[in-house]
Amino acid sequence: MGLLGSDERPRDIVLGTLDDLINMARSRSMWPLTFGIACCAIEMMATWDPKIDADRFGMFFRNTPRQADVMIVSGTVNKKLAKRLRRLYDQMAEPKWVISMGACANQGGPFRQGYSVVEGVDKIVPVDVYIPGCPPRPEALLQALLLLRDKIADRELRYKKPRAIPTDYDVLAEPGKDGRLPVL
Amino acid sequence: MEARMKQERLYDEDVYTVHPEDYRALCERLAGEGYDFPRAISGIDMGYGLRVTLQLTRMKDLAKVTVRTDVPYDNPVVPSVTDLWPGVEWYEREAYDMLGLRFEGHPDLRRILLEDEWALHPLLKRYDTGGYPVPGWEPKPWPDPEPWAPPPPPEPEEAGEADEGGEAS
Amino acid sequence: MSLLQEVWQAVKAIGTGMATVHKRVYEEAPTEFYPYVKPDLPPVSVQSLALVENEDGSERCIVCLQCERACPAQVITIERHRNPEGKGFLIDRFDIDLVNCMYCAACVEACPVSSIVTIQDFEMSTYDLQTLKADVDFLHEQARRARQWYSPKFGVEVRTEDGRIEKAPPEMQPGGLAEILKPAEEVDS
Amino acid sequence: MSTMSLEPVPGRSDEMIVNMGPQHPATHGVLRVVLGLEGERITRAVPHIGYLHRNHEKIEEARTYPMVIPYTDRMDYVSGTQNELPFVLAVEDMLGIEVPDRAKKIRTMFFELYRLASHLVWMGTAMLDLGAISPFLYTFWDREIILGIVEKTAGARMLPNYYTFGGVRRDVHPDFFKDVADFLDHMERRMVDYEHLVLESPVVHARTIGVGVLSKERAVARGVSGPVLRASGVAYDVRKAFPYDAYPDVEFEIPTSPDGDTYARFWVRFQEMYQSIRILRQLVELTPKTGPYKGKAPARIKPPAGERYRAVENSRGELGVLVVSDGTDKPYRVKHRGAAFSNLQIVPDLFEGAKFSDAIAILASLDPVFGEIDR
Repeated sequence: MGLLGSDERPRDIVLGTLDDLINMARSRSMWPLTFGIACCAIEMMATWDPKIDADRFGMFFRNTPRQADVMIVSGTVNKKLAKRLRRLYDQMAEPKWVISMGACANQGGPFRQGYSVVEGVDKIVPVDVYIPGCPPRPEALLQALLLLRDKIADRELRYKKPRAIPTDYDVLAEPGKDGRLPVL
Repeated sequence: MEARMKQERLYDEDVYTVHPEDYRALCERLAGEGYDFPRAISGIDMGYGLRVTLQLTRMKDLAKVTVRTDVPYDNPVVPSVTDLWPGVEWYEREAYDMLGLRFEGHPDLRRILLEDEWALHPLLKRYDTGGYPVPGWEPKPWPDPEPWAPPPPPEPEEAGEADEGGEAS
Repeated sequence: MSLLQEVWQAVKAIGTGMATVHKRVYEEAPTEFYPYVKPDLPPVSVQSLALVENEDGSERCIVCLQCERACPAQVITIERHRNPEGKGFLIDRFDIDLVNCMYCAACVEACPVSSIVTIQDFEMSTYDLQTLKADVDFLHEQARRARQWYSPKFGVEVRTEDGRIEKAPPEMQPGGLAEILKPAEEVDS
Repeated sequence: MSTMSLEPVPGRSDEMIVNMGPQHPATHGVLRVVLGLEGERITRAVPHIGYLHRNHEKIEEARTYPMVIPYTDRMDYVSGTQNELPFVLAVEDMLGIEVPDRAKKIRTMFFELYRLASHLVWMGTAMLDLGAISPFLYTFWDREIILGIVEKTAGARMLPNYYTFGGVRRDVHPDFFKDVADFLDHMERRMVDYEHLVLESPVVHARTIGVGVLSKERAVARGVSGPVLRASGVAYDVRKAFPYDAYPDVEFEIPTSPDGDTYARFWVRFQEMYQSIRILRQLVELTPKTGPYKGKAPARIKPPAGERYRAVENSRGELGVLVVSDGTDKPYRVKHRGAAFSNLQIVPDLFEGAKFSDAIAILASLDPVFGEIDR
């Protein structure tokens, strides 16, 4: 991720200030997509409950990917769901970010040896922040959202490169690891 | 039919093991006896063949019964009981999906959990957890005596004598 | 039902709902203001794993591989060699893949010397997954930073300000009720 | 019910095919239902599941018996330890492990706490589906209190891996009984509010009464269990029918409703919450404050060859497990009987003929959890 703030980038007074302003606005109004998958989805809902209250940071769930900035992948992604997940990501408007929540979304977690589980959601979509845990506490998700906020605020708009989108489509194309075996 | 059926008592359930040809007839009999609540149908890979386990409860007096039948790998066909208990519809589809058991007469027998394009039945013991074939896996020979054969009738007098003799010596 | 009745029903229902919601206005908000106020987690809470050293800095772990065998998610990798002087084993490699860990604490249950423990550090989110592939130094560092930890054999242990390791008071222990109730019974009898 | 593609049937050009899910704000997870619509009325409905298939049964065959317990947790993730119990009971039966009386009571307390937590989640999300937002905030607020009590003892909020063969893993926290008693006082006050907001709301009445009626015979034949079955008038509850743990020691009733509609399912869940509070009140008094929390279990769990089916009444119905052992330390086959899996089968029956907006209310009243349905 070369977009993270580094000391070497050239600073421009006018445009640089404008960048900072836009980034600040963006980082203060991250709207996640309502997309719950598994156990972590319940903890994701709990992050917006009165106790943790992520609304304090200007984050509200949007029901359609067109209006959302952040996708929180909260649970195990299997090969059947992977195509749908990818389509949702493609439907989101730029700029967009992905948080991988929990062990299953990170690398398959306890289910990674299974025949139908995708070993990590970063094989399908580019991930910005990873949260370990099974499931992570709501506070851990909030910490990840704040980490993402820092990342957005540090980004420089003029040097925006196309994001590296995984091209590992094997997961999406092949239904089974050896799906060509003869039917018994 | 009675000859090809083994009945035993396991914990609090009656367990019937039948020949696949008699499976449907026994299920019809049980439906007539008032077993109305289907709990589950489970497919089990026994190593020599596939086993179908149907579990039923009678709501009236809470009697529980289990019906088992074993079919060979090369012809895993079992008659469907969806018309007797509609609640087993998804369980039969699941058993087909996971083990390749084909239920004859099922209204809509297709994969339920995996996608239609999948070619493997992952719960078979010939595949490992990741869905790859286990090297060197061979089916076991069919058990002898056959699982549905009733045990030979005990001969109480001789058996009793033999036990006593064993204890004395 | 006449129109008037329907209107009255609607007004009554809205009124009841509003009154119920309004009652909550005067209740204390349960919000815990996380990044500014850190939550006080119970000492048995499983948020991360650590490898505790003894007070003198020597290794508590005896490298018996029990945790590796007990791990359901199979994320623990241990390599060891025989201690050339004295008996027992020494650690070559002790890795816990905290990415795939399911935080069930089965390893902690299995540990015979309470070396591997659960700690309450939940702030582990990262930009890079490789930082979560914990090796033995990482796990020691986790234990050094922790104020309290739990293992079934020794219960909750706390690190005092001068660096000593002590057993926590019974109010913090699971099953501490037996110890709390015991003096009262003795006084009674 | 035949396979339904997205093309309309020839000769029925007025039918519109709508694909609901798997990403849909009101489907409680990753359910996909293909609906055929004529205007607002549903003519056909075919549910598609499997978007959360995680190979539970295959992975559990490759794990030893104690290792399976944390995996079972992840099935019905809303109700935590309730999933561990059938597996633990089945293995205890096969090995003949004695469970101390106190351990049984602690298990039952956790079981009922999680039933309350699960029904609170149901209430919040069901009302969210019907368009009300504040019940969600209130129920999750109360759920946090339950999870706080659980975490103090069991070490995790949702999936604690707390039960073990012969009892529970560790003794309860000193504050446990006091916390539970305080929470029950709090919950009884809250239930009054919930009745105002949910059961007495005219919006809920209008959207649920007479909607999605399930007859008694249909419910039994479809293998439906739990609150959905009891709302159709069948008083079948595993806690009473095949008692386990401390349920023979406590008094409670099985609430049933003869109506079988969506409102009846809402109502039965409410009454179950009252019964859970009643059970917990008795157990706070009955449970010895100190004593053994774990029976004697062998160091290596190796059940003799054989099979055992055990079921419990979890928040959604009869959750069973068939454990087949071949005498080794790994189960030969673990087959889970999911309550929500069976309950979801009636979706085509209930959807056909209903209006599209009713479909959301019906689905909310079934309370599916996809970790258990897809396994």
